[in-house]
Amino acid sequence: MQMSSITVRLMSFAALGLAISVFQGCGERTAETASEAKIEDSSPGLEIVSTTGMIGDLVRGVVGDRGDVVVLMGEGVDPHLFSPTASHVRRLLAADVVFHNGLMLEGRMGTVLGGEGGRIERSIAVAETLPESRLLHPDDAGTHADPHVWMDVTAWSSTIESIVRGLCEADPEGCDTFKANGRLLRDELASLDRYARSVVDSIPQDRRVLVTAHDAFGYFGRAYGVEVHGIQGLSTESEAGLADMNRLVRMLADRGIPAIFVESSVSEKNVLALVEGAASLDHDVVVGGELYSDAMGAPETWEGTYPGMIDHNVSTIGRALGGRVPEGGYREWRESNGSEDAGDPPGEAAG
Amino acid sequence: MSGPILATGPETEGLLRILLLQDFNTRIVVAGAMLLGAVGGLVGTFLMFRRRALIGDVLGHAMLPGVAGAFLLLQVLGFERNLPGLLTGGAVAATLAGLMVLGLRKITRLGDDAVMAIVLSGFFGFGVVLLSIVQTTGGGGQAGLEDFVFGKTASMVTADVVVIAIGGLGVAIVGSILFKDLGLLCFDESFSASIGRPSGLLDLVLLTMAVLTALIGLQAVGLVLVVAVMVIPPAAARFITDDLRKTVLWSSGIGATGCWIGVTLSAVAPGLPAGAMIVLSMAGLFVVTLVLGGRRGLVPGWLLARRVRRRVGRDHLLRSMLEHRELTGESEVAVETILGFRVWSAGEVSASLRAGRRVGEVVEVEPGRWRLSERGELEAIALVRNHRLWEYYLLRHADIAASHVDRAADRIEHVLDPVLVRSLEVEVGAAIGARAPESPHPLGDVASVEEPEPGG
Amino acid sequence: MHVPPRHADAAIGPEHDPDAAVSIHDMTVAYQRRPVLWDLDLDIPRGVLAAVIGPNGAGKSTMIKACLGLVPKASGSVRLLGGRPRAVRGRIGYVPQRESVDWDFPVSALDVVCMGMYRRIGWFRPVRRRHRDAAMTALDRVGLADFAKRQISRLSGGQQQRVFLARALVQEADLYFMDEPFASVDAATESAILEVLRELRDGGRTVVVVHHDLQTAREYFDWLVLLNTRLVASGAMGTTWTPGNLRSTYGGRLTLLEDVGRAMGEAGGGIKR
Amino acid sequence: MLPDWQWSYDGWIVLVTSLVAVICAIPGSFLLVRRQAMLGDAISHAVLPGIAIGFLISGDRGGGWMLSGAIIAGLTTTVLTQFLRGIAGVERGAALGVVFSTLFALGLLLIVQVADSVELDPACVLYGQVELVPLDLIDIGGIQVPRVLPALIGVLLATGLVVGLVWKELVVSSFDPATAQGQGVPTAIMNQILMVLVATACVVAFESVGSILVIALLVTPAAIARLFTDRLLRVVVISAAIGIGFSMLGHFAAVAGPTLIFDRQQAVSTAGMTAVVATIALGIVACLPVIGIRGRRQRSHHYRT
Repeated sequence: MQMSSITVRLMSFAALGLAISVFQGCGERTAETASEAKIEDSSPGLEIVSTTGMIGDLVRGVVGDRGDVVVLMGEGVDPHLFSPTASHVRRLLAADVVFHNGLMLEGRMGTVLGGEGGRIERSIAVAETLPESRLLHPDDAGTHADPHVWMDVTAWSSTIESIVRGLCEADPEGCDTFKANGRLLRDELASLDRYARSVVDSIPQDRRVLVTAHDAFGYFGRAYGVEVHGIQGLSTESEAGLADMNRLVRMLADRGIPAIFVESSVSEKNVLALVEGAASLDHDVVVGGELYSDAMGAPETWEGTYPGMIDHNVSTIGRALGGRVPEGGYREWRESNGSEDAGDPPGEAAG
Repeated sequence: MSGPILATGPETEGLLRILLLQDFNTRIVVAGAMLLGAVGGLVGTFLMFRRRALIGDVLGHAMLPGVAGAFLLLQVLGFERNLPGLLTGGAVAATLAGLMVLGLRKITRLGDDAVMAIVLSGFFGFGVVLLSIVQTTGGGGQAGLEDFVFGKTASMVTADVVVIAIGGLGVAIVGSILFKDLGLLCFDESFSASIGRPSGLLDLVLLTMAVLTALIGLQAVGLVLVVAVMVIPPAAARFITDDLRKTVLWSSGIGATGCWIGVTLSAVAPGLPAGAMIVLSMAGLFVVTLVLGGRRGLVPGWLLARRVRRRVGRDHLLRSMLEHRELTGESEVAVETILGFRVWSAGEVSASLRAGRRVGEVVEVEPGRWRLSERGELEAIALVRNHRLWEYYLLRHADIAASHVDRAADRIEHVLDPVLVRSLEVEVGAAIGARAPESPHPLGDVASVEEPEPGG
Repeated sequence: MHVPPRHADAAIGPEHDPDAAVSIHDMTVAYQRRPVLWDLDLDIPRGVLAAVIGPNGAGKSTMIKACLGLVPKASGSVRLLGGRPRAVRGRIGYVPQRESVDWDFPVSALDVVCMGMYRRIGWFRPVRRRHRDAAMTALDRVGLADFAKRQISRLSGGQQQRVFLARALVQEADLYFMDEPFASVDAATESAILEVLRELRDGGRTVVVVHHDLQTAREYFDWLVLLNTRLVASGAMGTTWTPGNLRSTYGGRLTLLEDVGRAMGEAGGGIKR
Repeated sequence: MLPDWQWSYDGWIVLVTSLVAVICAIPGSFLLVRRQAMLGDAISHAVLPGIAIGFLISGDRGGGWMLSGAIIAGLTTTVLTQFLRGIAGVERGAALGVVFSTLFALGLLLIVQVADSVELDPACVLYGQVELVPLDLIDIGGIQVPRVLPALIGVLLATGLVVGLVWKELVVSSFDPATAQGQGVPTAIMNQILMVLVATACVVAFESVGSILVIALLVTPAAIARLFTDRLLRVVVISAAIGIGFSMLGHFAAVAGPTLIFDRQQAVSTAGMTAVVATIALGIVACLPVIGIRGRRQRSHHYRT
């Protein structure tokens, strides 16, 4: 099962020349893998560090074989709660370029990486390079944008530009390669974006409601036209009120919403409480599946990549809410109709 | 997201809905939280009397290494993350921490607080170490592991309530079976040991009860709420009663009530997290008992002090005026003269005079001149008589901690046999209502055979 | 029985005797709602060694604490050395009951004694050699010179009491209040303490001691305050130490005590023992 | 054995944790002998409303408002606890528990009300991370030093100065308040001075290196020192020294431990490891008399005649 999924992934990324780096990057022992790669790799290569897996995936795609990418947060780590150890910081210090999300996603580490007195030579907060208009400001909190930008594939794809720029500064010789890789990657993500749209469009209009454990799907909702309800707020200390729970339960029943979702990084209990509550109103809600919100899936699986994560989320949501989703998800969809319109990514205008 | 706190028009219907528990989730949360509040109040009372009120905090923090360790173990053994496994790990770690507290307490001279702080920091630190391993060994299920064991109050499910009910019942049964033994341990450890009660074993039982409470509580409502539920109700109950049994009952009651109020408030308007509202409600009840509590409350204490002050002032006034009349034969007396009778301030005197006028015991004949009313005179005579009888009684007949008698409030007839009172009267020579005793004030001299040196 | 009348109110009035070391007028002190001291009126002259004697619960410690302003008074006033207690605080020495401090506190006997000189040393200034020398002298006077460096929990109860006494000595106060200094101490400590108290008295200072032992009171002290919730008698030992006064203080028949206790309980008086 | 040791990185970490150890030794020793050891942990929870209000005032996650808010919240904890103990006679631990859990709940409520859509919790905005300290530098006189260094040195100097000046008054107020008052020492004010020191030291240290390290270095070194000496001044000095030792050992164990034990080149949390080292050390010291090795002083000195 795992073998076949790797094979499929290798196939789908072969055209982009990413296969080897992705495979290595997802390795469990990131440091060791990196040193092994150095031995294999004859060229000096860039030492690149990214904080989250979502960024790391993009960077790998852009850098190709001109450098090694180490992802600090491994896979499945909640970036809000990640606390770097001395080894992580040593890697940051040794890196030629550091990519991080910014917008306070990485907490303290983000402050240090973005700070003025930082010892990191070149660090780029990819999400912060997006124009203000692309960012989501929940409430009217003003300066504080929602950091979960990767949920909007188009917006996320726009960050590739800053990655290319950063890599070009660090390695001017490879700049052409990076630009070419970046274009290919954007095409790929554009196709992923179209898949997501087609899946959401296939969901009946009145069912396009996404109820999840916490408020991480704001960008997803805005990008694909889905109404989003998080049971608890963004902050890890945050907690739902009973009134909020009761309101959500009644909404589920009143609007006949068939499924709600658990998240990999948040306890599933508040979702189960909603299911029980809805059942008491004679409305059967099922748990539509587990979504990846702040962290990608297990390493060396399809869900452990950015496209795989989005595919998993979109397909899970689509299936549970009654949309049309191909058996094999994005990969099957892409086989059939993905490649022909790859030249016209919708994100171009905004980037 | 966060709505306004204030309820608007249609919410009134909502309040009724909440009070009548019409929503399933409200029912579940109310039931679970109230059970937990009652159990926490029970266990917390013993912990407080054992001076280990904060052990819940220690146990809660100590669960972290257990949870992280269990996660790593499950991963190595190839299992998925599962709640029972993690909780078992947490329970084991918390028990170890509790044992370490008891052990360090036994073999060092460090205080309970120091031992708890040390164990807490060590275990929590170890948890952080394990987490930093977890976050680098990867695995999809690790995210939010710290919070995973910490439930959120508003998202309680039926299974939680069942767990709380079973666990709580266990704790309550153990608590009531060993009630007197635990009470004795808390009250007087050495006596408890001297009659063969194994202190170590009882401490262990108490620890187990605390671990169990922390476990079911953490799962359902989170760390800080568990600490609060084990600390605030007993502290509040202490203001109400001095009796251990009543303290336990009050504490459980306050715990349950606080939880109910908190849950209800949380259901009234959006954006009010249930756990925080419960803690704040219990804190509110705590403040109420702190201010109004019967035994040690601030206001009763203050009122009591004021009442005693006033009564002492009234006694002094009536007695002084009576004595003045006895000495001089004049029934009217000027305020200045009253002031000279004893050490009191003009404010105290005029306050006492005003209070006396209000109840008709003294009459202001003209500005600045007062006399006793008929009723005041009777009161004064009765007062003096009562004082004297009491004092005489204590002097002659009782080696009693006399501080337990309040000669002004406790009418001697209410307490003593009429025959005895009669004989006392004969001895003192004061007949009821006949006349004032000769010298009401220096009552100490009643029994002095020899005149003490007039001071200085 | 004839009771000699004494019109104390008229005689004393609101004025305090400025020459008395302790002058208490009309003092009533209440814990909760029960007054534990009733209308106390007494003077203790300067330069005496005074004992405050009475049964348990008679309010002896309360009297001292109220004099020092440590517990609030319901009525009455106190003058110490002719001044308000707060104003003359620096001239008052207080030896609390041994249980009132944490003996596990990491200080040595010498440190504790030095605490008696902090007022003299003043703010922001360290304890100097001459202060330590004075403290050593005081420790020597109570026979503890060899134990100066010992942590206080490693002293016996009697020795701890003597440390407190040494601290009182270095205070060089004019008036001392001591709460049960003879409680559960060994014979050696008792005579050592007594000797120091007498030296203080001979030096013109006034010492007021809460004492519980009737057998030694007469021999040790030269002034007597008999207390049982209300003042029974106060005066020079020779004239005050009478069977009548003692009986008045300690009451007569114990059986009646139980009667009253039971009766008060039934009447809702809430006697607690 | 330590392939990765870099003085420009690990050196700063050890220096800063050592500094925190010394800062913690002074108030920590007083907390220990005053039997208020749980205060550090309580303050770490109780700062939440301070942070929320600081955010509400400034609308900004960084900067002084949150720090001031946290210090005020910490101070509120100590003041309210003393009020409950003093005026209302609530048991020490219970009073602390009531206050800090209430403040924490208040903080939760405030966060949900004012800032639910913002990542705002102590882990992100208040608590520093010792591993990150050497990454955040400022230039002082041409030398690049960690940003937290000046603040920590300032707190150390201030704490040392205040405690040095009123040492004897603090000691007598802690030991015997009645005598202190008789000696003209205002015990209430001395207590408040001590509590201001504790709250400031805790919050500044939280901000620099995180809460676990502070909670561990506040009490455990002082407790070990207390087992070896009977003099308060020595408790302070020894606990500072022990704390520095733990800082070094803790970071070394965090970096090299996994390599030595598991042959795994991945460091673990320095703060967590320091706390573990400290508690293990205390456990060993506590067990010395039990297994027959006697410390300089024995435990049971209470003998009565």
